[in-house]
Amino acid sequence: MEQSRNTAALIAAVEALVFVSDEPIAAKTLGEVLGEDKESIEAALEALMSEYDTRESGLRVREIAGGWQITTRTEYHDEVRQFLKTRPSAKLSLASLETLAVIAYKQPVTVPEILEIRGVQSASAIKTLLEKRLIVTKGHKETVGRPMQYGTSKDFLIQFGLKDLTELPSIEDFEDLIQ
Amino acid sequence: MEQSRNTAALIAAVEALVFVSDEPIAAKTLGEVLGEDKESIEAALEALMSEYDTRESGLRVREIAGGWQITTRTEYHDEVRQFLKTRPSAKLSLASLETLAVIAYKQPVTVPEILEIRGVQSASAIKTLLEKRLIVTKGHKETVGRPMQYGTSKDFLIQFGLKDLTELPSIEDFEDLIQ
Amino acid sequence: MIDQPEQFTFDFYNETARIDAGSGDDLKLTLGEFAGPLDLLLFLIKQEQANIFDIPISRIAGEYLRYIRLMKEMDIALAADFIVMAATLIEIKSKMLLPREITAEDGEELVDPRKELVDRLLEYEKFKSAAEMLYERTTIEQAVFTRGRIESDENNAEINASVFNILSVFQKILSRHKEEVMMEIHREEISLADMLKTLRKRIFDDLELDLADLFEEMHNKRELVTAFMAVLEIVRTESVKLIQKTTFGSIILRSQRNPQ
Repeated sequence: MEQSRNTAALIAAVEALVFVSDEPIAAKTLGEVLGEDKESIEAALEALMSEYDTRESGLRVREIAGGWQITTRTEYHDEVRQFLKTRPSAKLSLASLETLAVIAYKQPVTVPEILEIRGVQSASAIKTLLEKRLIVTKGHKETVGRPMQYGTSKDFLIQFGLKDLTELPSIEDFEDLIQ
Repeated sequence: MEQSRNTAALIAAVEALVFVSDEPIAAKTLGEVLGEDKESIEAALEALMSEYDTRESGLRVREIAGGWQITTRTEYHDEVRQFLKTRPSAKLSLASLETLAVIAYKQPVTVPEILEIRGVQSASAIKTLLEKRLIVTKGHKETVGRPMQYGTSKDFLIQFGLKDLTELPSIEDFEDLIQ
Repeated sequence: MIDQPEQFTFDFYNETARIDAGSGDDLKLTLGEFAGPLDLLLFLIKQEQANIFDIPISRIAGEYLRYIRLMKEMDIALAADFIVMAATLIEIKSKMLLPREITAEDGEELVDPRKELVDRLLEYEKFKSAAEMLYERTTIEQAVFTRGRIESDENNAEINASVFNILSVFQKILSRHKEEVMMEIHREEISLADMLKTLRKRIFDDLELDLADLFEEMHNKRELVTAFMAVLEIVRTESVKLIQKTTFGSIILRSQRNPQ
């Protein structure tokens, strides 16, 4: 790619790519496609993000699941939902959410380890989470019986609005809430 | 919808709706969803369009086929094309996925054996999988007619994030979850 | 929308285990779908307004066993985990009754027999709170939408499948092959009234219905029983006859109404 892009053109090119990508696009990918270094790309992304914020757009640029994405701003969810006629759907049961929490914090984790924490079988919850692609298998654990290990997926990050797993509050933080 | 939207909020809401719509969205539809009259909607669309133009965005708002949509600006089509090229192409059909599953778990396996398991012809699926390099031929089976045998490729492992074939979850892993 | 990821909602407060204690033994019990023994214990501790760090084990164990008995009486399928916990509670209780021995080192504190259980409860509570946090996050995320489908989406998309998809697809082929009906975990129970309605429609539409076919379609014992009852009911109340053409032949339900 030509190197002679000015800043405005770089920001515009980044915007076009973030828009066409159907999943969050990594800064690294942007750099590769545009032939620009990491710093320029990051600067362009920051500029783009604040541009959307300052002009009070109905959209925003955000970092999620290790990439960048354009989404609607939450303020307009009523209008959007009305237009798309979507309703919030597909309930996750308490069992599924608890199981997901254990997997998110303890990954990679096996079924017996989840049982240990929850005190109850979680098989159907795990099946649901796999089907919804919120978790993925992470290979067998090299221990007796070689149980399958599970971890959270990229969809999990997207669904829960996380940049990466380090954005999860520490599990120890929840201790204070208990007593 | 509330009528008390100010101009900026109306433009932002219009932007959000144009963005989420699969098809070019008609001004009339926008008016209905937002509870605004034709003039306000058209003014908002004009404002939005010139906003995108003046800030030299990588995107633009345009009227097409009786509706409005956001697209990338033609100036950046080289970059967009470049990016789209880097992406692996085409979703696997269910038939291909099924055939791939049979090959993954039963390899090396012949076409008649796949037919036996799936209960339907898989010829075009096998062609697709070969083209996508997800499967490879594994020599002839020394049996009547010497049918060709198939197995999964290295690309298959990469695509599905497996170290080797032993990392494929076993049927037992799955059955554990069904109970 | 391009594969707008499915959005999840969760009714946090209505799905937790709830046990409404009435007067005396008159208890109403609403167990959340998969609430486990730790949930029950936490509930009892809260209900007894006990301190989790100083659980009145005798009282809590007694209550726990009472609930277990009640669940059994109400024919609620008890997970083995509940029984294991009951045994643990009884064990702790008996340990608490033993005279406290003096340890070798003077002044060193004795390990409280309840300690392990308390640790588990505290650990579990953390994850319950984490689940609630996830719930809140996903609620916020539901207000966020991604762009609609654009042209480039048609010729794109990586192979949109995971290893699990492969396995799951394979599993389905196998079960299709064996003509096994995979039992769904959350199948809705069909009521006798619904079953009767379906049955009536089918008989009066098709005039005949092979009972073996009907029963074949049932997914579990309960549905089978419901179907059977529906058949008896419809034979009793409607102009429908049970016919068996040959000994050991299939049994046919036949409408006696004149076809229109």
